[in-house]
Amino acid sequence: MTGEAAPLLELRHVGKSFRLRGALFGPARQLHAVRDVSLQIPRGSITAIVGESGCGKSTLARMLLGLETPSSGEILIDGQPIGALDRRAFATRVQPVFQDPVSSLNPRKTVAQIVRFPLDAHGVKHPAWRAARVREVLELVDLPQRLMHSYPSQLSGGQCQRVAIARALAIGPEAIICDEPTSALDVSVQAHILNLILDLWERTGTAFVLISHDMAVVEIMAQRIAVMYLGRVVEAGETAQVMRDPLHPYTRALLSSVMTPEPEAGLPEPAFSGMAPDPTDPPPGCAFHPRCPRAFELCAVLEPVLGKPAGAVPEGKGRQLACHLHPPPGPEAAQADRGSR
Amino acid sequence: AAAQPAEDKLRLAFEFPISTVDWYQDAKPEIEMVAEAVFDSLISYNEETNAYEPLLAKSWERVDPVTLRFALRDDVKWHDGEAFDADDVVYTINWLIDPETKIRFKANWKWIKEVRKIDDHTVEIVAKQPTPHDMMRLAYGTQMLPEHVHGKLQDKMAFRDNVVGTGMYKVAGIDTNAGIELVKNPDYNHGGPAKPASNVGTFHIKSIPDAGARTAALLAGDVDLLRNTSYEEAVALSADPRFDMDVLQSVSYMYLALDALGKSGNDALKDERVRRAIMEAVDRNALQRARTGGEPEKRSPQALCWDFQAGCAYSEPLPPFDPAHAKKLLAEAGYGDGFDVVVHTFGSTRDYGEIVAGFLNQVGIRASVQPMTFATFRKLQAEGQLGVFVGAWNAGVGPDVGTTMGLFFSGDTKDYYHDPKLIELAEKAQVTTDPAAREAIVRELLDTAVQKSYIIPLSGIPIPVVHRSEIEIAGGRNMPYAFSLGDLNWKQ
Amino acid sequence: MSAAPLLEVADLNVRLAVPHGRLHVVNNVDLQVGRGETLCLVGESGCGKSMVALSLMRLLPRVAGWSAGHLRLDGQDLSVLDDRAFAAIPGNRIAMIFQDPMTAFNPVMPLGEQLFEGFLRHRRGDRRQAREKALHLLDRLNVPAAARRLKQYPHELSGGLRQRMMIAMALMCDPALVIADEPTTALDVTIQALTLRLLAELQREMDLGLILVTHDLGLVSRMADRVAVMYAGQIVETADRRSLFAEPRHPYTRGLIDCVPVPGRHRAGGRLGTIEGSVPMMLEGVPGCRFANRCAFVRGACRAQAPPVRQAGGRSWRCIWEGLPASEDALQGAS
Amino acid sequence: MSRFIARRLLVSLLVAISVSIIGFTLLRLSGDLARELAGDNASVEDIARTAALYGLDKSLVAQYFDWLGGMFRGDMGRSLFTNESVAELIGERIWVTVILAIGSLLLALGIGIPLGVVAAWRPNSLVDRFALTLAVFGQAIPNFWFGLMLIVIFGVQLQWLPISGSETPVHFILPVVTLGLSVMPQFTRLTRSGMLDALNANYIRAARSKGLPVRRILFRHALPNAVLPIVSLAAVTFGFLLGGSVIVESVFALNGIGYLAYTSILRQDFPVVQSVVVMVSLAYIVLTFLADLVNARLDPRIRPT
Amino acid sequence: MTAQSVPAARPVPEEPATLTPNQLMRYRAKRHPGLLLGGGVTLAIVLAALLAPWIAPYDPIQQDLLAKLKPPVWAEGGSWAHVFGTDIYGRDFFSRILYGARVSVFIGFFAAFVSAIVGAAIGVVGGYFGGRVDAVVMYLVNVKLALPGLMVALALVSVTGGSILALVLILAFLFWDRYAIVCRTVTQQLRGQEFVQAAVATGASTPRILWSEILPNLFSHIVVMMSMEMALAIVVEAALSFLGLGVQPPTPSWGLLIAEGRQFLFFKPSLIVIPGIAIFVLVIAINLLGDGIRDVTATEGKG
Ligand SMILES: Nc1ncnc2c1ncn2[C@@H]1O[C@H](COP(=O)(O)OP(=O)(O)OP(=O)(O)O)[C@@H](O)[C@H]1O
Ligand SMILES: Nc1ncnc2c1ncn2[C@@H]1O[C@H](COP(=O)(O)OP(=O)(O)OP(=O)(O)O)[C@@H](O)[C@H]1O
Ligand SMILES: [Mg+2]
Ligand SMILES: [Mg+2]
Repeated sequence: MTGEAAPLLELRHVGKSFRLRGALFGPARQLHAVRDVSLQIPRGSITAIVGESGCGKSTLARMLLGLETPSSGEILIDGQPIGALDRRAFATRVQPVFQDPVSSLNPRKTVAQIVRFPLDAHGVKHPAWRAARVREVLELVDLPQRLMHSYPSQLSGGQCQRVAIARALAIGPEAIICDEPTSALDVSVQAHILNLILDLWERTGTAFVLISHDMAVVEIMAQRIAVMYLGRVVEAGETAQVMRDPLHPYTRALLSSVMTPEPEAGLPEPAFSGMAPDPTDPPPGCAFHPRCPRAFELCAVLEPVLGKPAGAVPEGKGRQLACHLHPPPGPEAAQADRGSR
Repeated sequence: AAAQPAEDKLRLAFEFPISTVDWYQDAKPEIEMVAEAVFDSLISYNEETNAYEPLLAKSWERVDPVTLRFALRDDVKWHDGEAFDADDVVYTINWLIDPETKIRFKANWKWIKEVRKIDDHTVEIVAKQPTPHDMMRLAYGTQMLPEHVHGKLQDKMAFRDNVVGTGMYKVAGIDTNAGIELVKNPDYNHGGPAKPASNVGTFHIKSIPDAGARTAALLAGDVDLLRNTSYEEAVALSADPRFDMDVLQSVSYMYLALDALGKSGNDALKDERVRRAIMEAVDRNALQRARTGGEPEKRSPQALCWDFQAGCAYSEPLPPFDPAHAKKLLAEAGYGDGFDVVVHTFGSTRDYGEIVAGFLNQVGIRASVQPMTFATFRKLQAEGQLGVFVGAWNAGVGPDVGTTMGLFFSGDTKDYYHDPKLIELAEKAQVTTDPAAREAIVRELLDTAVQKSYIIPLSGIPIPVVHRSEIEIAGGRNMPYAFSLGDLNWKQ
Repeated sequence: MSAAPLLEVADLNVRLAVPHGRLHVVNNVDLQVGRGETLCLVGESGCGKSMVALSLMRLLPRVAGWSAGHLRLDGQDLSVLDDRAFAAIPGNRIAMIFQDPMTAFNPVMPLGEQLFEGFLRHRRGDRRQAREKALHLLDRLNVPAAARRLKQYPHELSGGLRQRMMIAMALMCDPALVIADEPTTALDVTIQALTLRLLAELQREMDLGLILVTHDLGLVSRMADRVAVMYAGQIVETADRRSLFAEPRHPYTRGLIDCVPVPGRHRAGGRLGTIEGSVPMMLEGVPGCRFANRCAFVRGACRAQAPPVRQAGGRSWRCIWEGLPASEDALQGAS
Repeated sequence: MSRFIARRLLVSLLVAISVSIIGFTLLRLSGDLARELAGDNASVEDIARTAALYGLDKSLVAQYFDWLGGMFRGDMGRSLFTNESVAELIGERIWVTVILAIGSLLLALGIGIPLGVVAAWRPNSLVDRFALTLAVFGQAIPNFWFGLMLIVIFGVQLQWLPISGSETPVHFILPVVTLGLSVMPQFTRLTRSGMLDALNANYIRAARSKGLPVRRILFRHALPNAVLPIVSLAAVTFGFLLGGSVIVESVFALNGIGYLAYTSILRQDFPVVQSVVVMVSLAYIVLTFLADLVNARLDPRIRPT
Repeated sequence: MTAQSVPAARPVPEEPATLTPNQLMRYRAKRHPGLLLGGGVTLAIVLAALLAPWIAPYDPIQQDLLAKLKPPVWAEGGSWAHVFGTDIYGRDFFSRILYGARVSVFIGFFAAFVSAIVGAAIGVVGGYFGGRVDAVVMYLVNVKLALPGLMVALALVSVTGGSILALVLILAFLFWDRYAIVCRTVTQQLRGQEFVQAAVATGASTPRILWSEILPNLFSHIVVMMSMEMALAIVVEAALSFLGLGVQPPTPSWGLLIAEGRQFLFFKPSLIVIPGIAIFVLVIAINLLGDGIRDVTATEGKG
């Protein structure tokens, strides 16, 4: 793979808005769930997307899966717009794992039938081949063969999630999009699933997109992370760097709110106050400014663009930021810098 | 509450809601039953003597083959006190024959060309052509309306709010929900022997659509008389000392007709032997007994007309009940294994249809019954879609065969025989005024119909009536409803 | 703790009648909470934490039955009260904060009324007093535009605000003990910290006993005074916060702590620690240690009979091991 | 709010138009009215003349628009058979049906809801069993049969109650009971399931954690949440009762619009039938609309802000 | 020590949590008295209906005008020759009841079946595709709901005549909307569920998703509704027959028998009571069966 090869998946200025019916009464409103997101998912990587509830993570995931078409921008796979691709062909390359292990599986089917479904859908007719593949992927996710003919209601949450992963693996995708795969699970089960994902990643070379709201999880799993706030990516970069030196106030807030087991630490300081904004009526300027402890006048007026952060910041590979505190180098950057002290 | 002659009020229940007593507006037999008590025709028909009698007209004469002249009574008052005179007759007849008038059965008066007032108490009714049943039409269903009330109304329906007639009862109230109340008209004395006044002071009529509920109402003492019940129920009810029963006789009869042209798609019926077999398979006596509890009927038509009807003549006996022979005929015709057939019936003829189907099944014809609404039945009949059908015919509602002849042998789509001879005979019967000549035509017509097994009468329609024993009913009428209100009297 | 604890529960048992048998969801649970003390009840999903909480309030599902050796609140044994007498306890002396503030408020009733009704019932006060009390609490909880909130309906508030209203609702009658069942799992991490702080502040201020039910060890490590770890209906270990995290005595506790991803603390190959196997059905007649089938330190005796409850240094644990070997490898060496 | 109403009105209008077209075509497909009106021995010319007189010779579309135009002017046409104004026919009868419907609905609500509440409070208890049994019975007994049995018992045997007609309020007792009991089960079931859902909801647990008395929990907390679908069902049921009381009206001799429609159907008097059908449909549309507004009042989540 | 007694738990031979859904269903079914009773009675009636030609002692349309209105065996003058007596045409009433079951059950079943297919198809399409398609579906449902069903049914029967096929279709027309509404709602819920999303993400064709992911989850809803609607269809058919617009004689439906019998309400009450009870028992049985199926197929939840 040469350095300049197109990434496996690439989002270019992708946006998605929903028309809200205005719950019976009131006018229809536009909800911008995702706004102008550009992101690259390299082959064989684990990329994490983190952010608060409602910031558009799932919507992004659904677009990556082709379940939702972007209202603007485009998504490329191997440099090809996915719109140009046959829906089925695309599906063989990107597969999902969802949050809720129970609703992820059809309650009326056995494990074997569930895992076989993608094979059926893609016309793998030969029964022996099909059965072999089912057995293979179940082994891969470390699920005992005896559960082959069980129904989801007979499985534990962790087992269900394994089945879901097995199903995603069945047609050998190049990327698996995991939308909060462990947030419904207990820590002990979460540990199993996360370990499993790491194992699979090592063994199959599949790229994973891991969506989560848990910085701690992201930290140990992903090479790259993207932090989202209200539909936008506000900071992205290599995990180690972002963790060590978060630039965006929101990223910092997220990091400082993580409660790791540290008996001496006490409850973290609330990183910011104020309520989460209404996504149908986002604040002008930087969407974070009403809650940002370091906001200044410009923030309320001008929306910062995502770019390479400048200044004293160590330049990491692919580090990106959207904050007036660290404006990208350029003519207007000087002006923005003035207010930062 | 029991019936109390003391209160002098007789209560009846009809099957339909009654919102008017004006038969022209709502041409149901029940309405006519009431209308007859409120209104009068020019003449009446005495069913005992088989003769026309004076009513609103004192006398009449046939001026020429198309003109009838009536001398009207000068002592008759409308219920509101106005005098009845020739203007009312002229108004009524003119209204009936006006093409713009929206009433049902307008064909009943299409024979009338014009009506002339000669003087205040003399009118002439002129027919378009010699009409043998003109008197019958004037005696039945042609009731006189008050010009001074009816004539002024824009919306003739509003007449029900202020009903004015000349008859033996005045309308004291009409309300869809409360029913109709009729009180005796003390001034009524022009009825003569054919239409005598009843001794009942007040009638109250309400509607109870459900048969079970009607019976319940009789038992609960809410009504005093029950008509349209089954014979069996009538017998059972009359076991109660409070009640008596009468089986009255209506002029209507049931008939069994076959699609001899095969229009309905049933080729078997084209075969005369098959038709004959069907007719021989039906035991008409048993069928009649079933409806009268073993009593053979007082009257049962032996042809498509009643003996008492003017112009009625026939000699061919009806097919005997002979299932063995019927089977033989079927075998001869190649239907030894029977065939499928649907017996079409409507409303009240369904019972008979079921019995007929039962008989047909016994000779191997697989018959099922298709009951339908009257409207659908008439439509299918007119379209020639019926195969075997049991119909009811009111015999033209009067003592004359006139209108019956045109019905079955009209030559149009509702004629299932298209027998040129019969069509011609039927037409002739309509215009032949000479009684003997007409009888000859009718005889040939009816005999042919039976010989060719086109259509036969099945039975008269006995109407069991259960009533409180304080009531007596004067005998049957040439009417589909068998008796009129005026026929009900308290026992003396 | 010198004085008698605020709440003292001994030998609490809860049984559930389910179609296929009788679930022992809470077994021989002993608990103590002092005034101003926070006890965290921690354990995996389904281990019976909520059942413990609900049984203290007598809010168990209809299919449940309970028994207790004693259940003393401020010295009064609540377990001997009949339902009528007990009616004065919930909402008044013991209050509860529920997990999901979205569904724990009646959607068609104004928030104000929901806050007031308990007060009106137990304090026999009038609406004005209730209002004052509510406004005071909301103010303490940093709820903006508090007066207006009282007229609003639950759906009109954000999750964080709703949870603070819920806390206010629990505190309306100045209870002695508050049971918070996973009060922040439905909230975003950033709001979680804020909410917990406010709760902790109020608790200190009002000298409340707090039972915090949770499965989040991180939260436990920062909130608890004492921790009770539950596994399959039993409390397997009780300790003060520091010693628990410093030296877990029960294998389950240790396994649990190992599972938690901690930035910077990677294991070999970047993997997390795990506990193999899954929670057993809590049916009748399970002999031996309930954790035995998942335990890395299991001995033959573990399966045969229930392990003893050991007590030392203010902590107690339910294990045959007095102190756990340093690791499984050490165990291999030892055996 | 106004947007919502406008939307609903537009949909309602579309529905109403479709209903009117269906109502209009219903009986036109069969029967040869002109022949029927002209009488048995009418000739072909007579029939043609009659058809022209009644406007039956026009195209169906033209007839439809004539009728629709009339409807907008408040003129529903005239019965073909009695020449009576349809508006008057309906006007005379509608009250009987409305009283019957209101009475039955009140009975159904009055028994059904409390029964459902009690049943839900103690599921599988004796009361619950009884409520469910009653519900099943109510569904299983054909109401024409039940009506006749009531007549036999209370009208004929005991002679306690009048059995036919609509003269006094007492006359409505038996029909209201017959009809009311046949629609009651739905309310019991819906109340029960709504209450069960509500009682299983977290907010009930929260309310109980406040130590509130049972009565308040049942009626102040649970019932308002369970009542929303009941309001909708009540509207739908009222519409149903207006159009579905044919049998009870016929058994108890009530001259309502159900029976009017039935007799008119029998003789294919389509001006009457189509007007009744459309009237009942409109009533239904208006009622469900009102129910939505009521629910919007009751439920703050859909209330306009 | 105080305690509240634990409600006694029924002992169980095996551990049902490890049962497959089908096994669990069977397990529950065997312990569901309503289901067993309802199912048993329904089965008995259906069998009686199917086997009517073999078990009926007489031809149900065979008239014997000499033996009319014979009382049933338990009444005075009754005999075992005619267990339920005879009707006004002397037809054996027991045989007519048996054959009536045939017609009632047949009409009820097929009306429920046809309406289920139509309604479910419409509902699933609306629920799955949403948007305009759903708007059209809701519009259809609204029009249907706005029409006074019984009146329309009466009008349609009067136009088409009471052939069994016509009745089935008309009753199906009366009932399809409930299936549509329920299937639409359930489909909407299912569509949002992650397993359906996963199926979409595998690139499976829409028909395949509807068939293998949506339909199996609708099945129990449909079966439960079918039982309710079948019961209702039987009652409504009876009502139509009662009004004289039902099936065509001489083969009777139970409703028709009631209609025929009502004139003997006071003198031969057996003629109206027997078919009345027959309908009652069948409808209750079907309802019990339906309730039972619902309980048995319910997905597991707490409580
Ligand atoms: N189909 C939809 N119609 C309307 N709004 C939607 C739709 N899907 C998502 N949204 C809205 O878009 C915004 C982003 O939603 P999304 O599910 O992507 O958030 P998320 O980051 O995944 O949140 P969570 O952490 O809660 O899963 C939310 O405000 C949500 O309400
Ligand atoms: N109504 C009920 N019927 C049957 N079983 C129940 C019921 N309620 C709870 N259970 C079972 O009781 C056990 C204990 O439940 P409990 O709610 O106390 O767990 P928890 O520790 O609070 O879990 P979570 O963290 O998921 O809230 C669980 O196994 C659960 O399945
Ligand atoms: Mg999400
Ligand atoms: Mg819990």
